[in-house]
Amino acid sequence: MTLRRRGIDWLLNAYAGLALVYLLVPIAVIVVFSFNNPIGRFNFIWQDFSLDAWKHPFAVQGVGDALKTSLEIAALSTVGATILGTLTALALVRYEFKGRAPVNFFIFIPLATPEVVLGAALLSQFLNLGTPQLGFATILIAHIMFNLSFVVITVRSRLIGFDRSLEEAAQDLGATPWETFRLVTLPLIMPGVISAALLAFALSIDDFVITNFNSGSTITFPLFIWGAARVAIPPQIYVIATMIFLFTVAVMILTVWQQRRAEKMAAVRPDDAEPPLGPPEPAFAQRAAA
Amino acid sequence: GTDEPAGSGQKASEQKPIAKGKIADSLYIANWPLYIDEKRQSLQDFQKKYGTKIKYVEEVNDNTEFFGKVRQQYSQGEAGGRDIHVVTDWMAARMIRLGFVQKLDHSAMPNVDQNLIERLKSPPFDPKRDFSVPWQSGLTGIIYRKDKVKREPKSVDDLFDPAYKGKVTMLTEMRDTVGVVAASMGADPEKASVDEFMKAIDKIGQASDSGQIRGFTGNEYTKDITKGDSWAIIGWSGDAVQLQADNPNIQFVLPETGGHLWTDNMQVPVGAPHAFTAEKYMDFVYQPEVQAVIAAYVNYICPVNGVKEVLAKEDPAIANNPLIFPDESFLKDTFIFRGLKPDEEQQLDNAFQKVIGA
Amino acid sequence: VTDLPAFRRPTNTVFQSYALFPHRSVEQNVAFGLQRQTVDRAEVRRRVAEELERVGLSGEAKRKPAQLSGGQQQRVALARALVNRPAVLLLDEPLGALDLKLRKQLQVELKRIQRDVGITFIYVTHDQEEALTMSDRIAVMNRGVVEQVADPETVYERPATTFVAGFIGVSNLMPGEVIAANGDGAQLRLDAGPTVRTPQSGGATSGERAHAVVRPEKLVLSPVGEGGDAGRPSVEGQVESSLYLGTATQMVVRLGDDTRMTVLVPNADAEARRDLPAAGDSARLSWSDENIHIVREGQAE
Amino acid sequence: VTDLPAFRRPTNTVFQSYALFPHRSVEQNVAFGLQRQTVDRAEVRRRVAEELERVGLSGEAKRKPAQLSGGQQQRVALARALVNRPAVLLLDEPLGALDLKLRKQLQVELKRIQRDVGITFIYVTHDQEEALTMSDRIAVMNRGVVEQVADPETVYERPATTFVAGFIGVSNLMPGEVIAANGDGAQLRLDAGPTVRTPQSGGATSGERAHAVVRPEKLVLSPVGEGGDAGRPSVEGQVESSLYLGTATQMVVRLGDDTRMTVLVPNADAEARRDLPAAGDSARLSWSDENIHIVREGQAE
Amino acid sequence: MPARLRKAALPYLLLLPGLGWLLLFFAIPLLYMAVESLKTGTIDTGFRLTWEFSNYTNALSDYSEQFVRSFEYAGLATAISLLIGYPLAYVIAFRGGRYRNALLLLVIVPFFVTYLIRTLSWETILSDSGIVVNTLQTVGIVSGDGRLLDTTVSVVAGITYNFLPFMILPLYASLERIDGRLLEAGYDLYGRRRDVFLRVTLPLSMPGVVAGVLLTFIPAAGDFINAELLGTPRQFMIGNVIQSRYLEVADYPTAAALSFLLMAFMLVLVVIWARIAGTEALLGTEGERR
Ligand SMILES: Nc1ncnc2c1ncn2[C@@H]1O[C@H](COP(=O)(O)OP(=O)(O)OP(=O)(O)O)[C@@H](O)[C@H]1O
Ligand SMILES: Nc1ncnc2c1ncn2[C@@H]1O[C@H](COP(=O)(O)OP(=O)(O)OP(=O)(O)O)[C@@H](O)[C@H]1O
Ligand SMILES: [Mg+2]
Ligand SMILES: [Mg+2]
Repeated sequence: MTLRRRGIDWLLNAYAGLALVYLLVPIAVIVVFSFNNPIGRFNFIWQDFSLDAWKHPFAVQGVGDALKTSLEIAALSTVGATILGTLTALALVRYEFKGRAPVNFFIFIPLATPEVVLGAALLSQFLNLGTPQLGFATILIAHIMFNLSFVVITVRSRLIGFDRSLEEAAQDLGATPWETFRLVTLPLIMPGVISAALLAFALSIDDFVITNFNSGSTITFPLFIWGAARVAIPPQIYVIATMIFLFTVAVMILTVWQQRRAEKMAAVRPDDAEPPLGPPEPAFAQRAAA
Repeated sequence: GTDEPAGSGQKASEQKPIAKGKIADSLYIANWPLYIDEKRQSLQDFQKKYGTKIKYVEEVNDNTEFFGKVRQQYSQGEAGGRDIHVVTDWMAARMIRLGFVQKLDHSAMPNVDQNLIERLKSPPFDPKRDFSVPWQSGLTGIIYRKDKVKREPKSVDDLFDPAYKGKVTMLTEMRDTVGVVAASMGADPEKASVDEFMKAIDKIGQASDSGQIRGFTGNEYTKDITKGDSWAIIGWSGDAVQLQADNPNIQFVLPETGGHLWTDNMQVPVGAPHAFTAEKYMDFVYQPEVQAVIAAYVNYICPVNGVKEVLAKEDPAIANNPLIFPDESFLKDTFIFRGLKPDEEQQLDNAFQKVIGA
Repeated sequence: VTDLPAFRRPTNTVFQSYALFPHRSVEQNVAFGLQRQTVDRAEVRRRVAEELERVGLSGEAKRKPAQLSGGQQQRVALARALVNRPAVLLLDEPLGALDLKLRKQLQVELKRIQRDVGITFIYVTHDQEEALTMSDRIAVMNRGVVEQVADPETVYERPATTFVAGFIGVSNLMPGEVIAANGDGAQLRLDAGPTVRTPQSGGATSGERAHAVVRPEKLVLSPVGEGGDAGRPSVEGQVESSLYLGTATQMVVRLGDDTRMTVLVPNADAEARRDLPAAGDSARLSWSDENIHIVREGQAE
Repeated sequence: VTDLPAFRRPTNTVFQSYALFPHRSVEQNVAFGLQRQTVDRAEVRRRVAEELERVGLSGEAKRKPAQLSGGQQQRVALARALVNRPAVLLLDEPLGALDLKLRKQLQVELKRIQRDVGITFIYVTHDQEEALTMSDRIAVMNRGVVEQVADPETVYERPATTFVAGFIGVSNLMPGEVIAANGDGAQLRLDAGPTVRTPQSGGATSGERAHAVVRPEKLVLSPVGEGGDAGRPSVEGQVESSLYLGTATQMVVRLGDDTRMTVLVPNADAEARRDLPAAGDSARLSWSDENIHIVREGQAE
Repeated sequence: MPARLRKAALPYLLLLPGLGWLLLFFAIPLLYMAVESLKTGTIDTGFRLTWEFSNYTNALSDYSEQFVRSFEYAGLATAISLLIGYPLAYVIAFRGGRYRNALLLLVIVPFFVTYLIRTLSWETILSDSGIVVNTLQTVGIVSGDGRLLDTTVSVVAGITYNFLPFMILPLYASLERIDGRLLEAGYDLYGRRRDVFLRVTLPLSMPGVVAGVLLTFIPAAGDFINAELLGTPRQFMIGNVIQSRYLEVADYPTAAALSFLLMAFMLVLVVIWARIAGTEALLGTEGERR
């Protein structure tokens, strides 16, 4: 009996292990090939180990600018989307008002809309208006647009578990509504807001489809890769990818750590704790339930 | 200092050539990826000489894709800041037809008149090269892996050999693929009828459905052939030359029935802020010693006379490569795809797009 | 007051759930109120320290609420409210969330602190014993309506309504009809049989229905037959159950008209307990006039 | 038993937190156990209905737990366990989460049901009164060690250890030294002064330190001076505080050696209360021999 | 009084920026696209609005194949993700112990490598001469001249890989919330592990499943990158058609019509799914609220 159980446990763990491997192999490949020393242009057959690519990651013309553009857009769109989204979430969770349900649904639609459609639609608008000229601005607009819903939903899930009596208490102690928000509400939903921001940043810096529609002559990192992929991906790109990867992992570990601390203190039920990049799970559950 | 942009939509004939002006301090060139030497020597030299900072953007991945991107602006007389774009013959033709590009002033481009090779002086779509100047030309033919195929493919028909099932790719550029296939079916793409092209498309379609053709590609075919995922394909001469350098097993052959000779042309879009400077740059790269650097890297057919001589000293291998400096005899096996009327183009495009599944 | 925004009112509240700010340390929690009213730094620090001293949490000043026990959290909530020296302090079931032993202990402490700071506490609770032991005056509310306001003893000994009688302590309500009522008392014919006299009329007028209330500990249980001292009013009934409470034994006696009466017999000495009637025996309940009280039907919610 | 997997054990548990399945209706919750033991459908339905009947939730059978009140949820948890007719039913603070009034009411119900089904209940609680009123036998645990197992009366009247004395009810522990001990009792010289005799020696040997325990309700309070009946042992002290509990008045008296003694004076009649000593007065506490009990130091945890 | 008024207006003020943004750059663009979808004309002559509703019927008939394929692949990928993701999420949630967050991090890791690059990395892994194919060939699962790249297998594998985290995270979130005492109770009531899993754990994790399926299926069905890089026209999905119609052939009306059709299908599916799974999800969440 117990023997059989141990057998099952073992199988389960092994299976899970394999699943993890499946998730990690491609990344290993990328890291490995960033050290490759390819003959000619093509970097998908292992030749031999070399640090050249690491020594001059930005040797490839244009990749530096592309990356810079991507980072700028990611940063700006993250800030924009996070602010707008948090405000929206506050309104949705905190207030009973006419048309809340429809708004909730409206917020959800972009999530159920394929990226191609989002990009295409936005392009048709820009084309018809002719302005603004496709480029940095239009990409930024697009990114804030598709990040908004994600932010709203992530923050909302956090707000829902929020203990209102804390705000009553603050007011009882003489805090004005604004003070209440600044000193009590905001600090407590911060982990949610941070999760949202991280999610937004990740989505933005990674987006190809929507950007491709609205980029005009501006080239972001993914667009650059797309172009290069038609010819040859130099190892430098794998190097940069690896660097981005390592950087984000570091950030993640930090946030996970600080969120753990936050969760410990937070008045919200601990089961509201979400992985920092946690998906808008509750919202979807709610929508699915509606 | 910017030049007066010509009004858009004007009939090409009535257009006035670009007025003389002074050299601007910036220039925006839209070109294909990896279509210039890695150091971008010509750009730096140009800057040294004229103090013009050149914004060189590799934003053209595909003629139609690029056209879709810029159409709206161009039709409103906006160039989106571009001073030069590089597109293939038929797209260049469309740009001219739509009045999206400015008439060039040859008096400002002595080197072009002097060094442009004969075969390219008067293409059907722009007989006097009033609206386009070749950047590079190329041949569409068969690229294959010596070590994989059982015998050297001579004609396009060999690509339909069941032995190569799933190891054949063709190009998403309709004129390249349909052209060579139609030629292999006895048509002459210089003047073939739409029906003859449609027949070719049908043949390709069947091969695609049967799985004989692995897929249709843009530049990315170079990957597959190098990896050995494909064995015998329709591809471009320039790539073949470069690939050969890395892997001697890769060979290019011009089909007996004829390969496609195409050209990517520089044009100055209407509304280009620095049209005159653009002309200056075009002229600049038509100096053999400037062109040599580019040719040595991209390995397509070099449209500039005198480069061969320049390279003969430094790099005889390239100088003697018929794929880069073909003699007339070599070029007789080639055809230039005929200009299509809009409705014909629409019909063939749609048919072809269906076949390649997009 | 009610139409002032919360943050302007001269009152403070200790919330049912404490509502401590989880992201602020104990002292930051306590300081919150003062910081809102432009009190200078040093002053704030002084008063916070003093308040923590009072509730005996000086040691935990730097901790976060989550690191405190329930009782400690409660004290922080108290300190946070007290430090503002409000005119009135409202405590909404402040001990509701704590377990019995801790509750008892904090009750004592709360009383001490209240005497200490001399602020009026309004203390909301469901626990009758808490109400009786903690307060100077009790207001018993039923569905948002105040049914009686008085000192604990009055509320207990002379409940104004049947609800109050039932809510505070166990009530023995004997229904009956008023046959005579005047300034110095009333006469009530119980459905259970005997007619009883009560010290006050409680505003009852003869003829109307009313209840007689006697507290369980005021009832004396004696075997039937031996008349007891005939002077005392009494009723007879049958013992239904007997429950050992430690300090006392609680017996339920069913009267003729099926009213259940609860009797609390102190476990003063053992043999006294031994010869208590067992379940099933019939017994006599007697009381002294002064301990019976009349409650009018109408008032019964 | 412990090394059987949970699902083989002949016991069932009512969890502190009920642990009802939120996604299953009340009846599905109750049916869960039976369905696991391949009982046929009709049978399951019958027994579930019967059990819900017993706990008075037939009406709510189709509801989801979240739609029930705390008390109802508790009853579902009970039914879910009972329906399996386990040899033993373990209840872990089953009423801990409920408020006072509801708790009292469910205590009665639990007793009824237990008698009704006749299954052994093992009832974990922190509430001493609950323990006393509910159980036939009480096991008092301290840090995982059983300190006394006995019927409620014994546990209360004759606690085995100071912990038990303190845990169940208020304890009056008077320290002293055993001067004589034998089969029929012991003599203890209290630090407070007098020497007292106790009915049992509780295994104490002369010379050792020990405590004398008297329950608050067993103490009789009388003004100093008038000797009271000299026969009874007594100590003197000063009244420290007086707390009105309704059914009784609780007074704390400090003895010479600073031991605090709690006295519970039943509020039998009003004037008796009136002439109780006030805080500050000195008073005499007396008791009858049989009500004093000796607890040895050693046993004090 | 003005204060009251302000209070009433507040939620709308909070909503204004976010909602405005979505209206401006999501809703209105859809209108433009709607108009676009009813035009006729060619890229040269330009397009005129002629209320050409046949655009839709044509688009549907011409590209039914790609539509079907899209939902086929997306469905497959979703199902596989569920099969891979559930056990993994389960193990992390119930066996993860101290390492939970670390393991979770590993799950999210792929997010940190640019979408395009990790897809290209699969191209390397699955190439005809790669290890995977060779081993499968020697084992005989793949015929000697057979291949994985440029086949349905590679495309579905790519889609599955790219969206797997979207499945795992919500699953984990809902599993991790399950109150351990409920399982205890299950065992106490004679439940075997199988019973407890099927009757308690699984139902309680439904919200996660619902959310996961949505989060995976929606982007999968709209994706075209995987088909583009890991497949050939014979694997092309509707996304490929839309983007090439838009960006390459510049056949805006058809592209717009296709976009709307896709979006419509998507919303219908989502709503249906919500109806099916809704109740379950609702109860699951209800449970946690206690
Ligand atoms: N003035 C009111 N208007 C509308 N609803 C009210 C009002 N007062 C109370 N309620 C409703 O009654 C419920 C209970 O209110 P409240 O918490 O004040 O009861 P309570 O007496 O404090 O209960 P407890 O004594 O258990 O704390 C609240 O959830 C609220 O929805
Ligand atoms: N056998 C054990 N081994 C390790 N830790 C234990 C053990 N028993 C209890 N604990 C720890 O002690 C804590 C309290 O355990 P438990 O809940 O059994 O106490 P309890 O007596 O039930 O408390 P309460 O009476 O308040 O319910 C648990 O959180 C657990 O961490
Ligand atoms: Mg309340
Ligand atoms: Mg416990």
